Amino acid sequence: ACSEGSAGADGKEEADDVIDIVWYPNESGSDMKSSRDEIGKIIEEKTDKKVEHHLTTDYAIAIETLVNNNADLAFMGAQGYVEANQKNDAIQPLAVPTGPSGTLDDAVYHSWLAVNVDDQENYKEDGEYAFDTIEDKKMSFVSNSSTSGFKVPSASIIDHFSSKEVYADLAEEDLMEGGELFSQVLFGNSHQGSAVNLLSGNADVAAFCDTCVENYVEVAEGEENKQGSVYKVKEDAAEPFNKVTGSEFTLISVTPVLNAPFVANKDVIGQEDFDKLQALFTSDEVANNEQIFVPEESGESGLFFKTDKERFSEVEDSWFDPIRELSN
Amino acid sequence: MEVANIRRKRDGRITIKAGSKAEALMVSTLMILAVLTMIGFLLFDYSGLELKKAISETGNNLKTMFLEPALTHFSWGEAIYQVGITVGLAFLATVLGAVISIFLALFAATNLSNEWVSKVIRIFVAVIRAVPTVLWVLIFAIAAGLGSEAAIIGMLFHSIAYLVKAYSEVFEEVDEGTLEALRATGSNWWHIVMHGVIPSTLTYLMSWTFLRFEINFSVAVAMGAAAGAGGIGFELFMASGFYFDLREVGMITYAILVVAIILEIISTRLKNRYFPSQ
Amino acid sequence: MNDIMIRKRKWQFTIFLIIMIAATYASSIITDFNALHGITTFPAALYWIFSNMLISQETLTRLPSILDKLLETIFMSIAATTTAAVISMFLGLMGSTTTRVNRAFSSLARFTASISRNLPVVAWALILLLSFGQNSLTGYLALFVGSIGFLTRVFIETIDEASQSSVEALRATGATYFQIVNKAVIPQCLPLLISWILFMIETNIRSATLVGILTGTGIGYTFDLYYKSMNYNVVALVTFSIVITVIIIELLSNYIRKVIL
Amino acid sequence: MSLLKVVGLDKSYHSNFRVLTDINFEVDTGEFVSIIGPSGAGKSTLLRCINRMVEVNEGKILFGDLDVGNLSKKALRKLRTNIGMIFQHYNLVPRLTVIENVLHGRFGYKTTLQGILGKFTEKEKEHAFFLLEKLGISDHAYKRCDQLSGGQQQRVGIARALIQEPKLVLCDEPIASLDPNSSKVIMDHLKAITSELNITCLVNLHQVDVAINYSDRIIGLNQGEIVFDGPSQMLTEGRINSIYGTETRQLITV
Amino acid sequence: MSLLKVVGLDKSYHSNFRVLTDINFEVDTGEFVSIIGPSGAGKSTLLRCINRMVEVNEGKILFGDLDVGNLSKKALRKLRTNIGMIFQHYNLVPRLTVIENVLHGRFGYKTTLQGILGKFTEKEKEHAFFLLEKLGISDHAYKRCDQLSGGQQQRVGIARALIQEPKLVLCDEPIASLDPNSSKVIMDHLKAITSELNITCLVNLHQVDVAINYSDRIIGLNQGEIVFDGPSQMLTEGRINSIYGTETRQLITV
Ligand SMILES: Nc1ncnc2c1ncn2[C@@H]1O[C@H](COP(=O)(O)OP(=O)(O)OP(=O)(O)O)[C@@H](O)[C@H]1O
Ligand SMILES: Nc1ncnc2c1ncn2[C@@H]1O[C@H](COP(=O)(O)OP(=O)(O)OP(=O)(O)O)[C@@H](O)[C@H]1O
Ligand SMILES: [Mg+2]
Ligand SMILES: [Mg+2]
Repeated sequence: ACSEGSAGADGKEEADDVIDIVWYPNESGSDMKSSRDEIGKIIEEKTDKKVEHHLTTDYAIAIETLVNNNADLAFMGAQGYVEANQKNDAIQPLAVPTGPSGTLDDAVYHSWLAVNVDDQENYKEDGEYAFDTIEDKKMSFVSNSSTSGFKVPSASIIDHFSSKEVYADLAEEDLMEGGELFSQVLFGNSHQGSAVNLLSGNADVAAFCDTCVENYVEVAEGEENKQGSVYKVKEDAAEPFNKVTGSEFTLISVTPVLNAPFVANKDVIGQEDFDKLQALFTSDEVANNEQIFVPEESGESGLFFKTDKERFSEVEDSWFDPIRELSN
Repeated sequence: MEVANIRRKRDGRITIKAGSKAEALMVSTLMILAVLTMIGFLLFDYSGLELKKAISETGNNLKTMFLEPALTHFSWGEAIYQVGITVGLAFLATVLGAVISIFLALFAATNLSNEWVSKVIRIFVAVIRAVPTVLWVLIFAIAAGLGSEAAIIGMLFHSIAYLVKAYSEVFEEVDEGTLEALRATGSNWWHIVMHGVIPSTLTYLMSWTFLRFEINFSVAVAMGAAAGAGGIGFELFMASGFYFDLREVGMITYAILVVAIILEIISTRLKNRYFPSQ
Repeated sequence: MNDIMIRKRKWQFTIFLIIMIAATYASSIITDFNALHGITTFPAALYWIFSNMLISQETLTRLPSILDKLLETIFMSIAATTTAAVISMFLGLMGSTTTRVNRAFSSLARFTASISRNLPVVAWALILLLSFGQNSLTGYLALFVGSIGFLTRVFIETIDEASQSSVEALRATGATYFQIVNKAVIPQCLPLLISWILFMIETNIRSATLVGILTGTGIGYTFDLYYKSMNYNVVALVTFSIVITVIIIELLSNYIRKVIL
Repeated sequence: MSLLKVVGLDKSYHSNFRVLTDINFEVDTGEFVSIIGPSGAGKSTLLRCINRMVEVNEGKILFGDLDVGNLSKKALRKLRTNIGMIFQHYNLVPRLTVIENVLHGRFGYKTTLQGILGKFTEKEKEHAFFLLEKLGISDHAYKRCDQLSGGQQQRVGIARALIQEPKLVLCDEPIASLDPNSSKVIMDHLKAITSELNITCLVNLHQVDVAINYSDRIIGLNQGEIVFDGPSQMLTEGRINSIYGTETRQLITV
Repeated sequence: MSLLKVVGLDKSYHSNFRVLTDINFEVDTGEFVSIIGPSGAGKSTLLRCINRMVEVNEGKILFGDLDVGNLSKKALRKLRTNIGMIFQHYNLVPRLTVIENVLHGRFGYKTTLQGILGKFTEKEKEHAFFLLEKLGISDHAYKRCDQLSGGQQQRVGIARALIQEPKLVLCDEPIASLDPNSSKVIMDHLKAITSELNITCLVNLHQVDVAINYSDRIIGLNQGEIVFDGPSQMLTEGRINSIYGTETRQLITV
């Protein structure tokens, strides 16, 4: 890092030959350790620098560390990237995992709004699922720094309601503090937590994402990721779903969300290493690395799964514009 | 014999209370607190609460936690290492905090220092203490990067704020006569502090320091994780927030409890051995 | 022989110092702590504070909801403290050597206090959050448990210190246990007990931030929300309001302390 | 019949060290008896045995016709109301008023509930004032006890003992923390109790001269044994030496 | 030339109440002077003025040829090393050993750094032991001060004052908290200081008889004014009454 001497305030000397990677809590679990270590290893091989992993439980600290030139790389949600980039434009996306097609076209996952199967009729108007019905319900989000668990669903909710006079100046803050629109707002602090809030009856409506709960649920009715589909918790689901096995929920809204990118602080890492790493990430070698893209049928856990042609792809900053627009 | 000085209530019965301001204030403080507590319970937002279910569920959870503890996501060796990190964070924050606080407290104690210096330090310390620790940690994580520096400096701020208050109160209780006697021998300020104030307060200073160490240990559980310095708190966070593994939470809680109790025993031993009160 | 003693004391002190230095060194190694690096970051930290933690006109619009949560926190802290104080009073009487009924109860009281003090608040918050959900009662309970631990400990010490001699005198007049407690122990300890209760309320408001973050209640929750969305202007406002509240309460309790002690 | 009879009393706190050995004496109603002896001789322990503040190991203590060692909890409370106690450090509740402290002496006559509520009859209160008046401190009745001088506090202690309407008063070094002036006042009051109210006084003292001056009879204790028991005139210099051991007290020449 | 000269001294703590008024006296080297007077007369205040522990309002205090009121901070420390002080409650640092407490008397001769490190020369240590030996407490040299009896602690206080090698020793009620036995020992030591070492002693006392017995000269204070100053033989019963006011002290009849 710091190879161009432009690194900010701290003047950490040994930073030159250390690459600091920051991981979010979602990716900090011990089951992701082999993937993290593998990524570290290939970066070390490529750049001849030492890699240090930093695991944190705090989103704000993760982002600020990168923004304030105290880290080189991070893997963060699209929303996190947009915020980081806004604070410091030296922060640029390095690569994004693609969808099964191997291109950016399906480099998305899905943000769901779900309700319990038994209540699903209550959320229909004229036979269609409608946002109007969630007024005054108990809502569960993931956390207010989550892209798919808060930013995306709240943006669509606000978009819908602000056309009405009473809610004309509804803002994100109003959603997170509860009050006005919902009778109560809960935060599950993880996608699993938000889902369990719904299934255990603490909330009427919950937001969470598809990939985050795919280990625990299966389609019971309808198609994957379609409004109106019903999912069922697997009988052998691990905690925290073990108390709600067999419960079913219906999706009343499905919104695609851009995949999370690896991002780099160019000021810290330097253009040279940035290019090196970008080449490394997007190479076939990485795409075929089974520690990083774990074959789905292997049953192992890891950061990314390979079902078809998944790989890392280069990406322009403008690719994230749809998310950026949500924040305004 | 009719006795003078008897005070009677309006109904002619004899009062036995002094009716002092202190007494009235104590009673009214307690009354006000009681009333505020009741208002509090009325105002609380109980949404989503089913008390009966909640209590039985808490019971169940406690049972799972404490009666069926198990480690699933990491090993015992790892756990001990992580606890070690947490203890280390707490220890450094306490030791550094204690050293800095001693000096600040000397200047904050009204009997050893100038009134204004003392006031300034006190206000400064009160403000620092009111700012949440996690904010200090964030600020230093931003400035120093993720790692133990952020966690320790973040905790350091509160340790200093707490210890300066405690130490300076201890210093203020030093017998004025002892200070006077030393002054009368022609000793200067530093002599008095080093040979009069510190030796006669050492036990109390130690008690407060050890108490802070215990507090820092539990703060380090949360802050080590947030600052990316690791420690058992990170595992606890993952176990509770991501894996929802109550058994593991139970095991980690046991580990923390055991360490906390060992620390308490060690500190009592150390105190009795090196700084006996008799 | 005396010379040996003084040398032994010096020796012990040297050993103590060596242990402390060794422990400091070991801690630095295991936590990977670099003091120099830490110190050099102070200017950057200050710079960040003054460039980010600004209360702007716009953030003031958030004040009503902040004050609302602040009030909730204050009530939560007071309720947790007073109810904990009632329990701790019993535990304290049981635990103190002066007033204990028997040894077994005394150990039990001390043990209860020690457990509730040492159980990590993170673990408590989790258990409570799981079953009580996200509401004031959860935050209240989390504070309550911690308060019991601390208050019982200081109550035991206060009762131990204050009352030995007059308890003996009342025992000699033929007074019963409850008469003694009520007329000798409580009147003597009350000012100190109140002083500790006030201190605990202060502490609880301060720790309500952490507890709030963990249980999603009160001002801590608000803090966490804005902090997570990195809206530092509002964070500054929240912090400022906590600072003001705590200082007001501290001044108030200092006044009460001064009058009653 | 004597008021108090101590027979073959043995007492040890730890099994290996005996504090009192084979103590025998009788005290009659209205007597003023001083107990003297060096520090650690067991004077305080002896007083504490009499109202069973500590348990006796061997021997009997008879108060009137009651065997102190065999009383039920309730009877023991009853006994204690009959025996007042006055302490070296007064042992008052410092934050309460003088009058409240005096009234504490009535607890032995109350049920638990009455005691907790602090219900005292008007008669009791008047009696308390009467005693304060007699002891010359009724001016301070509504002051907090910690605002009084040592001598005044000790008089509150005496009033607390007297309001119990005791038959016997035990005093453990009542003047040890007082200046000469206050000491005289207190000793005069104690003397008056025995002569006017016919209450028996058993007083631990360090000041031999005071003991000789005030008491009818002196008991000398040394290492837990009675080494002298007789009228105060009979306490010669030689006997004093045998009580305090051979190192004669080098009193300051006043 | 006299060692100490007090001229027209006035002192008040609060503007509305004068504690000392127009005090004038001289003391020569080797004199043993007692100051007596009722509580609140200003005895302690007078001593504190002499080594400027409190500031004087009016008048002059001359120690040798130094004007105490006009000294710089450094010169004041120097002055204080020349004046030892002994207190009623000994004022030792309780957790330190006897020998450490004695050596505190040498701080006036040390630089800050030497003092902080607690560096004392062998000679100083030997001197300290010599003094303890003379005062008969060298056995306890390594004990902590809070384990000593009052009389022993007071002797440590005297040793601390003597190791300063003072020309003048100020004693504020040195025997008020001691039993008669220890009191005698302490007064004998103070007397020995003046006669053997030719050090001047100025002693506040409550016990008139002790003052008469030990001192060459007595100063009587009442309400901040000197009402008697003369050789101790001249202190008649009538003069004692004029010092203490008309309520004659009702000393206990010993
Ligand atoms: N509660 C106790 N537990 C153990 N030993 C005790 C206790 N109380 C007193 N002793 C011991 O019993 C012995 C006699 O003590 P006691 O207090 O009766 O002496 P005393 O004659 O009153 O002495 P003093 O004149 O110093 O008050 C002493 O050796 C003392 O250490
Ligand atoms: N630090 C102080 N501030 C204000 N007033 C004081 C102070 N010290 C003493 N006084 C007042 O000065 C007067 C004289 O006090 P001082 O202590 O000199 O009397 P004393 O003769 O030593 O009495 P005692 O025999 O009780 O020691 C008293 O009225 C006292 O209240
Ligand atoms: Mg005794
Ligand atoms: Mg005085």
